Amino acid sequence: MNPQPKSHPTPARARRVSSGRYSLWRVFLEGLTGQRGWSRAWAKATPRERYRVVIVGGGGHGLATAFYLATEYGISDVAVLEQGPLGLGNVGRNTTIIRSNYFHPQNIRFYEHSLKLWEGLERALNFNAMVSQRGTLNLFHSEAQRDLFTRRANMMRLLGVDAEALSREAVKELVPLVDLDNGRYPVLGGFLQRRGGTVRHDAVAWGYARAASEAGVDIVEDCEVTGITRDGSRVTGVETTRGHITADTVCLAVAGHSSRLAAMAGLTLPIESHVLQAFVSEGIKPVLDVVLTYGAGHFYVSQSDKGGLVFGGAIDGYNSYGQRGTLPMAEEVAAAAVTLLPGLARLKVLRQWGGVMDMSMDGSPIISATPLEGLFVNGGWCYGGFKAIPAGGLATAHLIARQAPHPLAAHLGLERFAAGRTVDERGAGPFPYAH
Amino acid sequence: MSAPDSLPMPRATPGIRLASCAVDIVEIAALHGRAPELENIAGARGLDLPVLGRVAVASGQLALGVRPARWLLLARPAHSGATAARWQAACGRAGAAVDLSSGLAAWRLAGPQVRDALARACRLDLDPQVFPAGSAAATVMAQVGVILAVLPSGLLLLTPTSTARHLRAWLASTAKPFGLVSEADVTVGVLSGDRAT
Amino acid sequence: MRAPGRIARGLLTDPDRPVGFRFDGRSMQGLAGDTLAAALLANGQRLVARSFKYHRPRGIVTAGPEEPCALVDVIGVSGREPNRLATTLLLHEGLVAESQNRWPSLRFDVLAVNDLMGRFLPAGFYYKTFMAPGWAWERLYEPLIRRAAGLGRLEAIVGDHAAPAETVHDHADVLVVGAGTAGLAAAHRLGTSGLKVMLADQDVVLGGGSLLDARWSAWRESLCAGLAGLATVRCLPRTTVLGAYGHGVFGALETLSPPEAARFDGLRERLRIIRARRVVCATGALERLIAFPGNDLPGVMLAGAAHQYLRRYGVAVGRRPVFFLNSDEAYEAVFALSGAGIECAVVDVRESSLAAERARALGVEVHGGAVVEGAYGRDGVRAVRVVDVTGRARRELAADCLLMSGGYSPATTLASQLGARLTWQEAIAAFTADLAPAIGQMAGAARGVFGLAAAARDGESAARTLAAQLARPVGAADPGVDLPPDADVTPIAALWEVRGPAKAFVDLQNDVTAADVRLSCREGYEHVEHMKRFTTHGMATDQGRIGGLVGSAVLAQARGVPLWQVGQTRPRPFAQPVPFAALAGGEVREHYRPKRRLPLHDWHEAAGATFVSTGLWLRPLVYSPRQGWEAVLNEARAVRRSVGITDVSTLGKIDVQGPDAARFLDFIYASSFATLAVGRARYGIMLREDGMLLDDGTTSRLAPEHFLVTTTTANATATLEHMEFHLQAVWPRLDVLLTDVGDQWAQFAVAGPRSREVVAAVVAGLELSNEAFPFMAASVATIAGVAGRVFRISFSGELAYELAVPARHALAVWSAVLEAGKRFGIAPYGLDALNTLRIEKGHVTAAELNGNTSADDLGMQRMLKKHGDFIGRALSQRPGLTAPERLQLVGVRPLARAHRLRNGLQLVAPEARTTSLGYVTSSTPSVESDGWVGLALVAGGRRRLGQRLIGTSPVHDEAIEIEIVSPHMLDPENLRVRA
Amino acid sequence: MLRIPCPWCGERDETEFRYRGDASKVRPAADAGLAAFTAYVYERDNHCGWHLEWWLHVGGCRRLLKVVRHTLSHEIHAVGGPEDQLSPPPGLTR
Ligand SMILES: Cc1cc2nc3c(=O)[nH]c(=O)nc-3n(C[C@H](O)[C@H](O)[C@H](O)COP(=O)(O)OP(=O)(O)OC[C@H]3O[C@@H](n4cnc5c(N)ncnc54)[C@H](O)[C@@H]3O)c2cc1C
Ligand SMILES: NC(=O)c1ccc[n+]([C@@H]2O[C@H](COP(=O)([O-])OP(=O)(O)OC[C@H]3O[C@@H](n4cnc5c(N)ncnc54)[C@H](O)[C@@H]3O)[C@@H](O)[C@H]2O)c1
Ligand SMILES: Cc1cc2nc3c(=O)[nH]c(=O)nc-3n(C[C@H](O)[C@H](O)[C@H](O)COP(=O)(O)O)c2cc1C
Ligand SMILES: [Zn+2]
Repeated sequence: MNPQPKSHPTPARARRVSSGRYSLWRVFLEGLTGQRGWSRAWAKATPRERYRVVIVGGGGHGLATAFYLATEYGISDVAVLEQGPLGLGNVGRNTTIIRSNYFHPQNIRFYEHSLKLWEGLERALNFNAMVSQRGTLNLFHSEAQRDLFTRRANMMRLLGVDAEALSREAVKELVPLVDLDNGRYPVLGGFLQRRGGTVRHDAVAWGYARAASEAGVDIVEDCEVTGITRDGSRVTGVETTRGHITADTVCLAVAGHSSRLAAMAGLTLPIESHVLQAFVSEGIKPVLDVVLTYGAGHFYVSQSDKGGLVFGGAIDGYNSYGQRGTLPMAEEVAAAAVTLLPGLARLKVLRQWGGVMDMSMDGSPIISATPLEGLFVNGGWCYGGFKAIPAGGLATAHLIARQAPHPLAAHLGLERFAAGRTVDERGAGPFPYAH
Repeated sequence: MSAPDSLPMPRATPGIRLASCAVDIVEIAALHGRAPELENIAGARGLDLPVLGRVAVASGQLALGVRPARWLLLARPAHSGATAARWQAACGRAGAAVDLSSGLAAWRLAGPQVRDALARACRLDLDPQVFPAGSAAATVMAQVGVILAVLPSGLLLLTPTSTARHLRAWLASTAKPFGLVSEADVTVGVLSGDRAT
Repeated sequence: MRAPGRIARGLLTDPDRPVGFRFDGRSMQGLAGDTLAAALLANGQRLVARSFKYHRPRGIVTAGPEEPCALVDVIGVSGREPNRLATTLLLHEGLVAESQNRWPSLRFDVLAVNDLMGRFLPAGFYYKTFMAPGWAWERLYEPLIRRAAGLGRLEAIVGDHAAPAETVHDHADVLVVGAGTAGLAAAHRLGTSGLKVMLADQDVVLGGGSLLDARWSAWRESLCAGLAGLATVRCLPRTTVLGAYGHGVFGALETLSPPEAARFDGLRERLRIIRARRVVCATGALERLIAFPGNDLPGVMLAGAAHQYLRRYGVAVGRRPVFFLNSDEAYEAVFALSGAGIECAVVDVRESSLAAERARALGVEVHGGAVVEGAYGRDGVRAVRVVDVTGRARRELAADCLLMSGGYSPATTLASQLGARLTWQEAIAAFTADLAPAIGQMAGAARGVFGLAAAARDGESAARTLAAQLARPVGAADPGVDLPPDADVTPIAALWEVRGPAKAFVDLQNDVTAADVRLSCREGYEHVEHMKRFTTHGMATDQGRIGGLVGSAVLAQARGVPLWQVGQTRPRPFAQPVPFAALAGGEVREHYRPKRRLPLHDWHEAAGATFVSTGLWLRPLVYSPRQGWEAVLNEARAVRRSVGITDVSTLGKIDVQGPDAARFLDFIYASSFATLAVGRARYGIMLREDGMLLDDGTTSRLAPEHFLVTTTTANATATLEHMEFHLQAVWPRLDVLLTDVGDQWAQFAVAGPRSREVVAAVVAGLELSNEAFPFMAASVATIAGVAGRVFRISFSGELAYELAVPARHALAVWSAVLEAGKRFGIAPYGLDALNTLRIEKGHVTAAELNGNTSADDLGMQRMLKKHGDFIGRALSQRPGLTAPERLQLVGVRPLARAHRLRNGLQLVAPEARTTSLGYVTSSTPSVESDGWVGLALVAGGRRRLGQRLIGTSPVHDEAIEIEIVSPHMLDPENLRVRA
Repeated sequence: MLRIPCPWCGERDETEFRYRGDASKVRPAADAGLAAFTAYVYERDNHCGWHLEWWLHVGGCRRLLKVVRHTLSHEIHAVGGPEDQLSPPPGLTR
């Protein structure tokens, strides 16, 4: 009989080891001594029986929440429980775009704060996540679209956030690959947020994990939460594949799996899980210097530092927990790509995958207390939660530590749905598949 | 060692002939549970309404069933709205008849490579084994809704008029290697069940 | 002139057809049938590339699509195409290829210093540095890194590149992937049962591994002939199955053969979307590399590749090869090469084996129980150092190439995508997969059944299983040729790495070494997926086909766990990188989205209209080459002063009939329709269930049980689906028939004070006086001899009629109206003028119905029925949707008449200029008054009438003073429409 | 890519259909109150597993279909019309 492969084994010696400071100098020294001095970036903790705060989900938001709890709010009696190896959820499979161009002023403020935190991230974490503010450029192809973008850009500017309108010619200059008159929906112009850009996704998870671990947080991998224990309307801890863990506060930060976890606590959320797909091309020398979004179809693209074009489109449009790609989406996205950027026609697409996202009923995130005392939710990130990781983590930490919403995330509470105060950027209504 | 290569070979003679059909089109739809009545009404007028997925030709008329309890009826063009009005009167309270003569364009595609060419857009299996003579289906081609029916004389294709020109251009470009030519109107042939030559 | 490496006649090459090509500027000659790699090897060109990170010299490693190193740019009429695999690129006359990622030349590459600095550039070094000073990343480091990264250069000559590809939809009972002996046998057997079979193989010829063995020619030819004779079997060589997408759907990329490409207008490839009830994965096995110092030197290649070059192209990859291997299967290459008179030496990690004995019998020097410790040479293998497994006896062998084989990994990527679980097989030191019976069967080497005859039998048996499942008896037909027997074999001895001081690569394209993998483990990136992401192992264009498992093995060793526990990274589509063009198919550029054309499109065009795309529609914007507002205002003025006509056929139109039609509409609309009299129309609003506005439009009652609903152009599709959904899901008992009649009816608005006279002139049998046909009347009528409908509705705010006629009569009727209106100076008006008119009147459209507005926001709260259920009723009453501070619809005017408004202007109070109070949704120069007017959504807007705010557009450096006014800026009493 | 067996048209590609969400949600009676409508409009069980859902066959018969589909494996267990009572395979409610 064959032993069946199982997932990540628990290392025998799971103790906290400092990975030391990272620097050019250290890289140099290690180069001289055969790279022998490096140690684990984050300690692989064995879960203790109780923590003050248990965060479920070792993705971007869970790890960032833990980091800010420990560093900003002085709470380091924290465990992050991750069902598998950390960072392989959406934080590890997204198209890495950061920006703060939103319609709702509260959203602009929130994402702008995130952008500011990104700008200082490598110093905060001592980890180079390659925050690259190369600019995000949204093209428009109709007057109606121009009007919407104008309104958005103006709102951003009122709030002190950078936004510029670009003429057709300026678009062409910035992205020579664009075919302005592409046969169907000519490009009429674009809106550019220069401070937008990309971040190396995996490094975000690793960087926060390392810094949180350094700050005393237990990062527990291969620890799936299978139940949430409660005493009446108070949450008391979690059941896991590695035993029961008692906690004063439990925070769900499980992105696409929010509903499953909430159900363990008897809650139903205004969320559906949908798959968003992404693609990467073979690596080539630089051809694209900004993050570009097509306005007449579902397609957006940037070039990674490694040289591959990273791109994607719309969500599949039906509930799904399968991290897989589909053929119709590949066709659709490629058709948009070739239409807008005909020069890509002979470039080859390498890989296709998907990520499960928690699409909320209004397309905006949820950072909220719940009807259960001690249970908090960070979720509903839809397809835009990567850029929100720093601010989302900070706001969630604030909510946990202060038991009150962070001022920048006060509009993201669960109560907004019943009250009719949804934050619907696209006006698509309570149809997650339409956001 | 040469591999058996069953790819369609474009030929010198056009693989596809496209003809438009000037027809009146009426959709009749039954109210709840009243499809049998409509069948009787049509039967009385010499037209056996086909079951779902089939097409029936009779007495210069043609009926297609691609939606449950609904049929598309094709007939020789009459004075504006007259065909629909006749059916409206005939349906009485069993259902409704709606004129779609201007809403749908009708083409007949004939030639040895029609199915091969359509496989470039049509996601249905048009293999004669699967979609034999007398079959009808509603589907999508090149992002446009189409209704297909296999007639003795070729393939009947109905498509919304506002996108008909688009579909036609698309067909022309995709079928180019096969050779696509336009033919004169073939209304009569289609409605009488002629075989294409 | 014979190329030095060409020692025999190849299976695929034609010695009588030389083909000239250029590589890095050097002219060379190959043969028709060659791949570029074969031709380069024949010409003795070993150095073909520089590696990604260290810029190390690299050669050709494989003979197929799994090639990690021999990537070239191809320069052609359509520009420069990067990263073409020399190993699959068919040679053609005049081919120009260039090596990549080197400067100034392949031989002297400046960035080769990276190799010397390699010790400072281990996996992931960039995460630990480049952090200071803060500005330097984007401005200094990142540009440097980006320029260094990427292999080839893409330079497109647009136009040619956009030549559309095509997508073909296929259907089969069984898809057989791979046409080796397993796949051929399976396809043949399935074919005889009458099942519809597609057999796809990425190779240019069918046969797979059997092509390498001359004894199998007869069998193969007989089977191919048999297949050709089966009408239900389609054979698709050159077709790579790219991915498995569930529900029996597979994507495949077919590369057209040159003659076929010519027939298809130069089409290069087509995407095939194959739907099959079952699949046979007979995808064979992939030979693995071994990680040892210097395993990337040009001249180090897979043993099987050398075999293929010899047999397929007649090319000897070297004259003094040393084989480094661990299995009997790999000896096939030894036998072939030595059979061709090449003097071979073998280093076998196993002490002894059946194959080694056979080799020795042929006079081959076999070093059993030994490994290669390193390969040496500048820019190519000169010698290899061999060491006894005990580590004692060392010796150096002169060699001009090193042919390695670390064993074979069944190609399981499709199976994984189909949900198969991988199982570790110690006997072959690899993972195998099993498909669920409802999905299909693995067969042959893909299932770990090595040996051609065994694979053929396995393919047969898979076919029988499937035929039984699909209830088809298999035919008895036999190829009539016996299967040449497989030789007995000694099992493999797993061997992944030979450690030494120099770099040993596990990923040749991304320059990942075994040491990188160990570092990754040390730093805690010890899950195989973490290791992949940290080191980039397996992330190159070859996706780690030949080194993936080796990386896992090194990781397992570092972690001290068995390899099966580490596993492999998850394989995803695409099995082979696929050009954007091929994925995109034909629905690109002008076909990217269908164009919906008005029935009068040609007329509008001839009349000089500038068209605009709104959604799918092409609509006349203004009847002049677009420039400035003058033409628009002239069109609008004609309407206000006299009469104009506009084409509103884009409105959605839904025919609603049946005994419950009125009840149904009362559910769908917030407005009431049951009370609507026959012959009347009513403006109605529709909510979403959350209480927000979905759409608006007029609905007419043509008969007691017959209504015609019109929707906005933008929401036509969504509204129809909304109605269909609710009729079927929520109120299926209602007896209602919905029919989309959007394309059936052309509809024209004839508007302006003289419209009655114009309409009267074309309408027969309808009295148009105010009394007989008042505002919001609706009737059937004969219009210019055509049976149509007349509605007295107005979007412009003027006396107006809408005429509806079947679209095929549109031109006749439109012309008749123009003719009748001639004496009033009737003119067509476009979308811009339509907007001007409706904005002045305060009518809303998509800009205000933006999905976030409630009835209350738009001042329509009174239209919500007081009684009865309707969609959105419950939730529209929530305080959140009626709160007084919500954005409400108002009119706006600049204080200074000379100032223009702009859609998207933000409105702020003069004393708080960073707090938005709302924004302008629509604006236009006014026809009625000079200056601009607009509509806006403003916080508590209705309370602000008369207030002065600042309208600001910081992106345009604009700020103007505006006044809030009622949205009903024109004729608030509605006198004109009732005139 | 899903292939949805439409009871009227036969098996068709997912591209012919428009998804309309959770079909286990039943519209409350008119007077059911705000809470019931809030739950109807906003709350979703969002199963990872068998899911009852609506698909409108816009590219075919234009009928609304009720489909039992597994949201992880995408297997389709049953398809019917709006009036059909469909349930997940026995013993596999989640
Ligand atoms: C293809 C794609 C492209 C995207 N592009 C962008 C973009 O360009 N910009 C942008 O801003 N956003 C983007 N997003 C969205 C963004 O990735 C997500 O919103 C964000 O990463 C979600 O937050 P997270 O990182 O915490 O989630 P995740 O990384 O998914 O973290 C959730 C974690 O919870 C764990 N978990 C789940 N259940 C359990 C359990 N029972 N017990 C323990 N652990 C559990 C999971 O394993 C996972 O690691 C994209 C998403 C996708 C899929
Ligand atoms: N790689 C090796 O050299 C190796 C190692 C061990 C055993 N074997 C061989 O195993 C073989 C058994 O026959 P077999 O039929 O199982 O394998 P095979 O290798 O003969 O045939 C597999 C075929 O599948 C094709 N293929 C693989 N992936 C594909 C894809 N995604 N799309 C389209 N085509 C694809 C390949 O081009 C190849 O022709 C014998 O040739 C035996 O010598 C070969
Ligand atoms: C920004 C980004 C860039 C990527 N670049 C590559 C790449 O160059 N090569 C590659 O094989 N995969 C690349 N991937 C895809 C990953 O290999 C992987 O498919 C993805 O993270 C999802 O994980 P999974 O496929 O293992 O589920 C990239 C992913 C992201 C998010
Ligand atoms: Zn259907």
